[in-house]
Amino acid sequence: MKIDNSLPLEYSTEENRLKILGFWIFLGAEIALFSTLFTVYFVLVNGVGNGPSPKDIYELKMVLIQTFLLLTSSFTIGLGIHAMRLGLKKAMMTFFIITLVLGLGFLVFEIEEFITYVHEGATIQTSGFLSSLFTLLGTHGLHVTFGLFWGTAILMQVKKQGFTPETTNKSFIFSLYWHFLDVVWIFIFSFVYLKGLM
Amino acid sequence: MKQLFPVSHVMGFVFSLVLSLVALTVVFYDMSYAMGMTILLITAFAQASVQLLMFMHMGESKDKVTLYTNIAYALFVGVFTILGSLLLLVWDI
Amino acid sequence: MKWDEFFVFTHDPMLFAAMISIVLGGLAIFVGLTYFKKWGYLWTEWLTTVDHKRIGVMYILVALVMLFRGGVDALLMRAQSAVPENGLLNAQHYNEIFTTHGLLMILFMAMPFIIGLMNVIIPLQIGARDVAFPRLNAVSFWLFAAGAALLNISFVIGGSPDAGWTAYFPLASLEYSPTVGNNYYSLALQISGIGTLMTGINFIVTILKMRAPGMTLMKMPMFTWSVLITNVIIVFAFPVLTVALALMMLDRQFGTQFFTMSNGGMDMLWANLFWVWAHPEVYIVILPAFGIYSEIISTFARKNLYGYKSMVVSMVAISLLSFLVWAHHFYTMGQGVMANSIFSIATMAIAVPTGVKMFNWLFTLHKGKITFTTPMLYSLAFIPIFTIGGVTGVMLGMASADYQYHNTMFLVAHFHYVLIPGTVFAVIAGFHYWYPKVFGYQLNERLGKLGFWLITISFNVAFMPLFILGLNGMTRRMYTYSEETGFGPLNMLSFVGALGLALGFIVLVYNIYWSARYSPRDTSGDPYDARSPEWSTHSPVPVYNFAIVPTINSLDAFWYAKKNKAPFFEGKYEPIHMPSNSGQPFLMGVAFCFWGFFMVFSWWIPAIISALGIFATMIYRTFERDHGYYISVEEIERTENALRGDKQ
Amino acid sequence: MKIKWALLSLIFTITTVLTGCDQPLLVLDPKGPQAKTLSDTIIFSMVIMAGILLVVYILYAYMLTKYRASKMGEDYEPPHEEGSHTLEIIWTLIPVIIVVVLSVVTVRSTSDVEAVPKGYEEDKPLVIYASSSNWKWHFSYPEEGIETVNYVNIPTDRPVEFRLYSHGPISSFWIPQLAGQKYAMNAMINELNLVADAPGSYIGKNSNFNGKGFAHMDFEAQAMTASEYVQWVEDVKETAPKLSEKEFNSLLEIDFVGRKTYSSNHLTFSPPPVGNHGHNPDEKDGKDASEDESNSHEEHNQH
Ligand code: HEA
Ligand code: HEA
Ligand code: CUA
Ligand SMILES: [Cu+2]
Repeated sequence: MKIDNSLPLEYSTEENRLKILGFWIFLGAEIALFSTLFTVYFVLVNGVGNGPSPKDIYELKMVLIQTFLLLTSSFTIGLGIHAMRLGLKKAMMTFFIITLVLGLGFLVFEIEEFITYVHEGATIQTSGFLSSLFTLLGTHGLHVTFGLFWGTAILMQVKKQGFTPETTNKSFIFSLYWHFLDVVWIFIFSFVYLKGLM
Repeated sequence: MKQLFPVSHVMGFVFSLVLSLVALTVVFYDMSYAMGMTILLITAFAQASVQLLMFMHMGESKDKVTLYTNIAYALFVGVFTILGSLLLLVWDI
Repeated sequence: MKWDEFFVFTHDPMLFAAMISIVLGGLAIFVGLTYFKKWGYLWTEWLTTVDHKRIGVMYILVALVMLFRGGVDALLMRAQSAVPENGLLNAQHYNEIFTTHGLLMILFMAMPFIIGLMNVIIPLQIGARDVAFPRLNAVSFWLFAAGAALLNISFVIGGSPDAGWTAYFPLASLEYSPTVGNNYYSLALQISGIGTLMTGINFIVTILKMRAPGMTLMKMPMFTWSVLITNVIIVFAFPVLTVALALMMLDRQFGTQFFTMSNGGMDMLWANLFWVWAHPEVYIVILPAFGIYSEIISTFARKNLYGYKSMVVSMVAISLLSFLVWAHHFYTMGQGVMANSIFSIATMAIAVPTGVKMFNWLFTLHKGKITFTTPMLYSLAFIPIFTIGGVTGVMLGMASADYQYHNTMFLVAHFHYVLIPGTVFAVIAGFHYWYPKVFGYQLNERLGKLGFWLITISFNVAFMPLFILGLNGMTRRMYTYSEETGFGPLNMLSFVGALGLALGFIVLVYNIYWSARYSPRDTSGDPYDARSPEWSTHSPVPVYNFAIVPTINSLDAFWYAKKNKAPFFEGKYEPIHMPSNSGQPFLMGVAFCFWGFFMVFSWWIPAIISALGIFATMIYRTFERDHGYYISVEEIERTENALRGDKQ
Repeated sequence: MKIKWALLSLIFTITTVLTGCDQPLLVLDPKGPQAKTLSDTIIFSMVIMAGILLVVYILYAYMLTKYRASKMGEDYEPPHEEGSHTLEIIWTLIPVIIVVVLSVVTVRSTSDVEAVPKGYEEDKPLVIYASSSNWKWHFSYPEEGIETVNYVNIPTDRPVEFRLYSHGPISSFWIPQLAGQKYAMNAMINELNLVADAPGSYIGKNSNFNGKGFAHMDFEAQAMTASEYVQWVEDVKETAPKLSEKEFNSLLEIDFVGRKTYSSNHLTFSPPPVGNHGHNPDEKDGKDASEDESNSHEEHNQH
């Protein structure tokens, strides 16, 4: 396997470069996926039936906490990759752990929010609006959940194998994934919650 | 310690926090629907660009043209799907 | 659930026969494999393979089987409507049959056939040793196979989907379609769709990053271009299907309100999402066909492709436009004149880039030296027949007029006129054309031509009458009609055509058998004196494709190398890195198939266990360290000499 | 090739003989201004398409007869041809012009058939609610206060406004000789305007697949002179039974019925959906949905 030392480790082999490009294209598909979910939400947001409307259930405080957690985690994983490029394994792992913890925190608050909704009688079965809301948020939440497992698996490998073309490549791709989840959240934050409360 | 926190990343983070705060104004100030949507669109796309360009290093590799094309195509499809669906199903024109 | 709901065949002799033949067929394969001790061979050479050529062959094999399955469906439908008030099929059967016919033909025949051809050919055409992600490629195939298996099982266990391949809500909702049929729809399509999405990513990266040195984008063969653009459409269209199917599953099995008639749901949203995906889908199956025709026409006209650049530009234009026209499938849903007009104009605009391609093909023939081989015959027949399909498409594209064509046989005629001379002719042409590359001998020409004439003539006999029936007010999806409608004679004519088509396809199958036994081996690797790089290597192609990667300095470089008697391969052998085989993709496919099956019946515990199985294969993959293997220089020399030794 | 042409012309003659002799095709035999507009549009587009096909076929025949290998000689070697800008411009521009023409025709004819037919704008339209349920059509005449099942009578030379909806899956209301089709759906009303020029009995059907009984879901549209129509309405009012809610519900339940006539209609106890496109009557326009939301907000605060 040819290793190009002029590039960061995660780009250093041809295979790694293929994987990074491939993942970006996957993210393009993810944009299409979330756009569709947003389409569904925008079309159904007025379809409240006999259930509550957005204004009845959205709570700004919860949303702000979630937003802050996710934004920060996106920042820390960026720092993690930066540390990785400096070859600082311990710093990198610390940042990754912080990221995952923040992600977990986000998830806890999101689940909390879902539970509140359900208690208020707003379930995924209540109305077109709520079905689309839960599906949009749920898909994002599942992505975060998946990310937690994936990130943990990568951390285990970094810990054991150190920085190799493979582990750095996986970590970098994971960081792309995580940043992307933040991008999606920004749109949820703006066009679901803020627009809904506007 | 300092090398762990590169200025660009810190700036990016601060910037995204600020943009979030700006977006928040639509909730707290009374404004027209058009105005609110404009603010949200600008802040959301600005934040997304911060993530893509600054944190995700979109422009750093030799494939950057591919990456930009990819994202542009995705946005094209996404935007037209959303607008077209609203035109067909919701807007009464 | 009662047993006779589960095994639907118990109260139907025809399905019972189908069930028996499936069981017997399975048994025969099992016994055969055991008797000839081929289990090991099957496992190591096929089930675990990551070789793009073999994966391609498996795709094509499944696609052929599905062509016959879907074709038998078609024959049954045509037989049923051949005479008024026919009692061959009842309404429920007819509904299940046209639904599965549409699904199988488009998603499990046309698309996989194309994906199969592109698997076999693309790496060869760009001078690569494999695709970018060989392992992922195998996963794609096994997910597709899992989806195909699931949809076919529905025929005998639980009942097939019966709400049309479009599955419009509320008809496809639990209330109006209470069997598990549409659960199969959502899950089978979901699983194979994920596979297709991964294929899309894989081939984009392959084509963008793995081309032989010197092959810039504008020096790529046209088939490669068409596949690149097709995969771009796949990547952006399939996520829409993923979402739509997920919502369908949620509505049917989890009580959500997306498409319901109360509580704020919206039935039209399904139609909208479905076509946002399904319109690009029809271009997914036609663009590679355009690529195949480009290759074949230029080969057998012995001329370079006319207007190469405009061919590329027009395909890019089609790919963008394909995302802007979906509403032409429901002009009659009641949106305003404005919305209909916008979509109408966008729809008709596609005629322009398609026309550019038409005229470029015609001018490729100009001053050429045309030989009428079987693949060329199909490609030539494509031009006049597809144009009929295309211009009738433009007629449908006119919103006002479509109020009269919509849901009629006129529409059915349109889409068979584009799908069959467009896609089916192309894959058959490609099949004949590239057959020697894969198997080392050509298909028999006489049988090939016989099949061609049967198919082409019968096709027109079968579908031309439908245009007229449509204008006479015959709607689609009617299992029967009365005498006084006067639809009888033309339907009978169409049935005769369908029989002719069947005959044509039987000749094709016979040709495969005949040629396997009697065809002489092609030792040159380049039987047609063709132009693109896949013809520069041996037939059949060695695992590593090219012993030495060629350097490309122009479009049709191989052709010019031959003409100028210049060497095409320069350099010396070096060890070649290859990916190793793996059983993980196959096991993943099996796990997905079980998961889908249990989900269909809402058996949650087994479904969760299968889902854990899927995750187990994924976790195994993350921790796996597999660096592939090297083929040594000596071994390359040995293989090359053996392959060349054949050449007397 | 010859075989193919022979065959094509054979098909052509067979089909014209089979269909041409007794009756013109339904869609091309309009009996009202809307269907006439559509039929004209269709014939116009067919002529254009025939022209395009002709061009393609002539070029095709030329290439295939002139440049076959058997005619070109053993050692003829085709030249390299890059492409030609002039030709490319021609075969881009001409189709563009054709598409523009077709677009103009489309937009015009679409707005025509979506509106009340020309010349009838001043007349008071006859409103008929046509709703589908499991393979039946219910026709309710709100002003006359009567209802029919599986047949509809309309006066000639008077605009009729059908208001379409469905009690179940999407169906499509189509009387080919009077107007193009339109969907009938559950939560909204679609409007279809038509006028019948000539008295007569026209085939009407559901053209959108909606389950098992779909093939049998047709009805008769009978156009009669104004006086006959008035007479018929009077007769119905006098002789037909009333439609009770119970009877209506049982009608909805069964798969098929024959013709029925009632001297009252179901709109009184089972009102049609209110919304237009966008489904929610009070929030028709997505753009100011937020204002609407703030209105409805108060009501929702109760829980
Ligand atoms: C391979 C598949 C394929 C292809 C290539 C096409 C191509 C086209 N299709 Fe078709 N279509 C289908 C598959 C396909 N279609 C299917 C499966 C359905 C029905 C699904 C269902 O309901 O079940 C359908 C349905 C369908 C409808 C919906 C009708 C309805 O439901 O009422 C419409 C309406 O606009 C339409 C239009 C077109 C147009 C404008 C093109 C154009 O792309 C055609 C362009 C080509 C040409 C025009 C010919 C060559 C050009 C020239 C020679 C240049 C000069 C020409 C002009 C200026 C006109 N198609
Ligand atoms: C690529 C796509 C594709 C292809 C190739 C075909 C091929 C054919 N189709 Fe189909 N069709 C669709 C896509 C396709 N179709 C779709 C999308 C629909 C809409 C579905 C819906 O409404 O939901 C449809 C609907 C459809 C209908 C409409 C039903 C209705 O609305 O009432 C009809 C009716 O005649 C029909 C007929 C045919 C026929 C006769 C063929 C023939 O060309 C088939 C030729 C093939 C054979 C005849 C097989 C030959 C093999 C044998 C005979 C087996 C011999 C066995 C051995 C040797 C082992 N198709
Ligand atoms: Cu259903 Cu509009
Ligand atoms: Cu389409």
